[in-house]
Amino acid sequence: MAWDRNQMAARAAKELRDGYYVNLGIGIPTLVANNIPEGMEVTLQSENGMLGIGPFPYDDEVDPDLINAGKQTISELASSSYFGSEQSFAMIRGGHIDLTVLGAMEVSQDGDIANWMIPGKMVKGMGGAMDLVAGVKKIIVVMEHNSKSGDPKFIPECLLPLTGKNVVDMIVTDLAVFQRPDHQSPFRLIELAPGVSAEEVAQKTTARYES
Amino acid sequence: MAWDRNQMAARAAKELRDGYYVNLGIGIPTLVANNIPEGMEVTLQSENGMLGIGPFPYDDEVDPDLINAGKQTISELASSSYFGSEQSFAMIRGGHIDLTVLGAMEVSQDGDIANWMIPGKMVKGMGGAMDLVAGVKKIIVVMEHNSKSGDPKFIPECLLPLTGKNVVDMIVTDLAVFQRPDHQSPFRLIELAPGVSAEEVAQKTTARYES
Amino acid sequence: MKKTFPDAAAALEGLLFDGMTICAGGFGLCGIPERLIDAIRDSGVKGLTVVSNNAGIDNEGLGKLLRTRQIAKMISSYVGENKEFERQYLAGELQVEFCPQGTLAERCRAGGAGIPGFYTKTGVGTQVAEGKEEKVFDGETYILERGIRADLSIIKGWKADEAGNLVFRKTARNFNQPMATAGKVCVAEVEEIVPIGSLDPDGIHLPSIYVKRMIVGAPYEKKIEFRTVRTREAA
Amino acid sequence: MKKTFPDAAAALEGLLFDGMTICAGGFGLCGIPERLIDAIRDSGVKGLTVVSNNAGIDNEGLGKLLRTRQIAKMISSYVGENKEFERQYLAGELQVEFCPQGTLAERCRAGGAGIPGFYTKTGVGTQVAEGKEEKVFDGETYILERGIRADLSIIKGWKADEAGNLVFRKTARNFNQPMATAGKVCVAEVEEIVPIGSLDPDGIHLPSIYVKRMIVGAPYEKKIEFRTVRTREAA
Repeated sequence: MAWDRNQMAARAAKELRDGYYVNLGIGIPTLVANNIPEGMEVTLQSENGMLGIGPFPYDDEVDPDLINAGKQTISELASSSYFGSEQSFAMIRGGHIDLTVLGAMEVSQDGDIANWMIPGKMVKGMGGAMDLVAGVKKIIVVMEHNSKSGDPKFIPECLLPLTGKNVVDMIVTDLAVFQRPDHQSPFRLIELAPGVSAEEVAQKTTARYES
Repeated sequence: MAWDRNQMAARAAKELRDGYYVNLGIGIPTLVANNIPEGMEVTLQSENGMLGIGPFPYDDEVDPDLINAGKQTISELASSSYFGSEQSFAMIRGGHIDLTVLGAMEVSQDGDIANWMIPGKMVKGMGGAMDLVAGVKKIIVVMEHNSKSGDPKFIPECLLPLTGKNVVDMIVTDLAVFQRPDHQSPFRLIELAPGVSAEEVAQKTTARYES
Repeated sequence: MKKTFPDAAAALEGLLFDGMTICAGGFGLCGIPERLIDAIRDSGVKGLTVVSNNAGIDNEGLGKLLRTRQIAKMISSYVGENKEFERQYLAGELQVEFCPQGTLAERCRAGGAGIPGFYTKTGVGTQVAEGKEEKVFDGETYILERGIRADLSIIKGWKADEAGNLVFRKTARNFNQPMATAGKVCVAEVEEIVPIGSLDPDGIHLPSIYVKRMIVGAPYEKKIEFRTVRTREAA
Repeated sequence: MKKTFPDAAAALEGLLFDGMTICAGGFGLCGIPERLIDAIRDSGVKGLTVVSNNAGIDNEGLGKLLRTRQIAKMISSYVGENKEFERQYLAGELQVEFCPQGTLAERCRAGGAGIPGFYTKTGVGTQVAEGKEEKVFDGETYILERGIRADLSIIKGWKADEAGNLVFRKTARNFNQPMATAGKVCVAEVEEIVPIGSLDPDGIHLPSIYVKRMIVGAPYEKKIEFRTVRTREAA
């Protein structure tokens, strides 16, 4: 039985470590915040200029001056800090963020990622995605194993315009987890969703990986 | 009668304008602060991270955490602000400072300046001098017209290692004032100290200048 | 030297001209210089190049200047949530230069800091790298990005003192800080101007040297793009 | 994840090795990490490259590490007021790389911000430009300067909260901010550690992400290099 969205987020959350500073993308990655292990201190960064993202505010606490990178209203924590966008990306580009979890449309077997231009739709821009994949220490992609039309998304080479070249460290799909120890090594299948076989994964994947 | 140190500073101070942000070097340039015209608002920058330098503190107000770039204790004003060295020099390099007044050992007829390596002495470093001459909008040099041994200091070409190339806009000496409208034009003698003749200046200067 | 002006039109007087480049602060609709945008719209200046992380939404923020066709080119990282933008862009009436968000912030900071170019790993191997110089440092490839300088910066702050020292509030700081430094002149709108001495000198976010003119833009009816809340559990 | 350590030696444990590069905050004797310098001296680690605007004075600040010959190379903008430095330098025992002050601050900020190189006008046409790549932007010549990354940053702050958010006091901020970002690990000493929630989130100078370990170094007997005062006029 394949993992659902929350289970995928929970699997990605297993990569968190105490004291980590983390940036979470929009969509499934946001759910990682709900899966931080009890007692573990993880600080979430918002690239519009905040460290220490709190939960959504109560209705009477909503503050238009307090939003996340998805432009949603949020709250602050006692340990939060605010800074400008230049400082926020100095942190990201400078390798100070330990981990980012991002969605993707395609990931190649060499760790390229494409997640900013949707084919046939108007280009809205890359936002902070290119900065994140270029700067953060560890890049985890969380995505469905196959597109709605059934096409593999972990593929030999990305067909869509890239967000980053040779940057992805780990891929969590609804079927399996792939990882590589460094950017020179191939990905290896390290885990299967319950009831999913290695053969099924092989069948639904066109990327080359070790198993 | 040649200008004394304070008169030279007073002459440089005539270049101040209301609302200017100014950086003053060590020595005679510091005296410019005492010559800011009444009613004119001039904000002094200290390159170690402060805008709005106040006067020296009273004895019982001395604060080791509050010093100027010359490492002297100073005081703050109600309008002061503090920032890091990277921000301080972003201001300087970015052309946000309107005017700087600096001492020099030599200035060439092309506006080169040498003021960081004293011949025969140990090199102590350039501090912020190279940043100031490269970044500030208007550079005024205040120096004696001749060295103690009588050698001209406004000369065809600097003999000492340069602090900046083609950067000086105005030179105030104890004998005269030279100015140029832009960095492509030659300097022009625009003012003489009382009792000093153009001939005396010509005799004591080896640099080419218009008169 | 009084920096405070009675209103946005007065604060912008003499600073606007057709074809100019403007750096604008804000992230989405958070911390945007609304009053100054209105005044720029009313001035009728056109052919603008606007450097801003986003392009507003329909009829909010920079969306107002898009609607009146005063903007010829946007330099932005993300321009979603804006139908009029989409229409003009697809019709080829509006030029757009996409720039990664962090690169955009750094380009403006660099421009304001006298740095005409810097190297970054962001965008290497992507469309963003096309036509840009590459350079290898310690075995890694980087691309050269240019500093941005503008004719004018427009920003939104929280409080300013009469000297022009400025503080921001929470995530409304965002791009206002780097944008403020990139313009030949920076005009700020704030919610309140307080007497000199009211702000902590150690707590100034934008020192007075950057703010040449300012207005009080209050009262503000701050817009929210995505209102997300949680509910209190019953007691 | 507790960031607070009982003392400087404990905070530096496992971080020191011969031949390493250390970025140190401070300007003159203002805002220098005294306790951490003492602990580095006591550790006996040697062959250090130290990046710091100044080199302390005789037996104060980094002067202590010069005295014990633990420093092999300094990258600084100004090294006056230090006889032992002068002696080692003239004897060829100490390597010195002079770097303009603003370039030094920017090189450390750049290193910490993932920027391996940037262009600046500072030093063009001087000894500083020798051996450096030149590039013309819009008709002006600039030189390429490299970002600096260090194995360790040591800084001095005023207050920190238990999460590692840090604030500085007056001109003691200086190089502590850029230096903190340039090290693989940054260890801070502060005058006071306050509970989380005691510091204004809008007023943090150095966000907690940069501070990995910290100690309270108080009480401090802050040294003054040049005590300059004015006298009160008689009433």
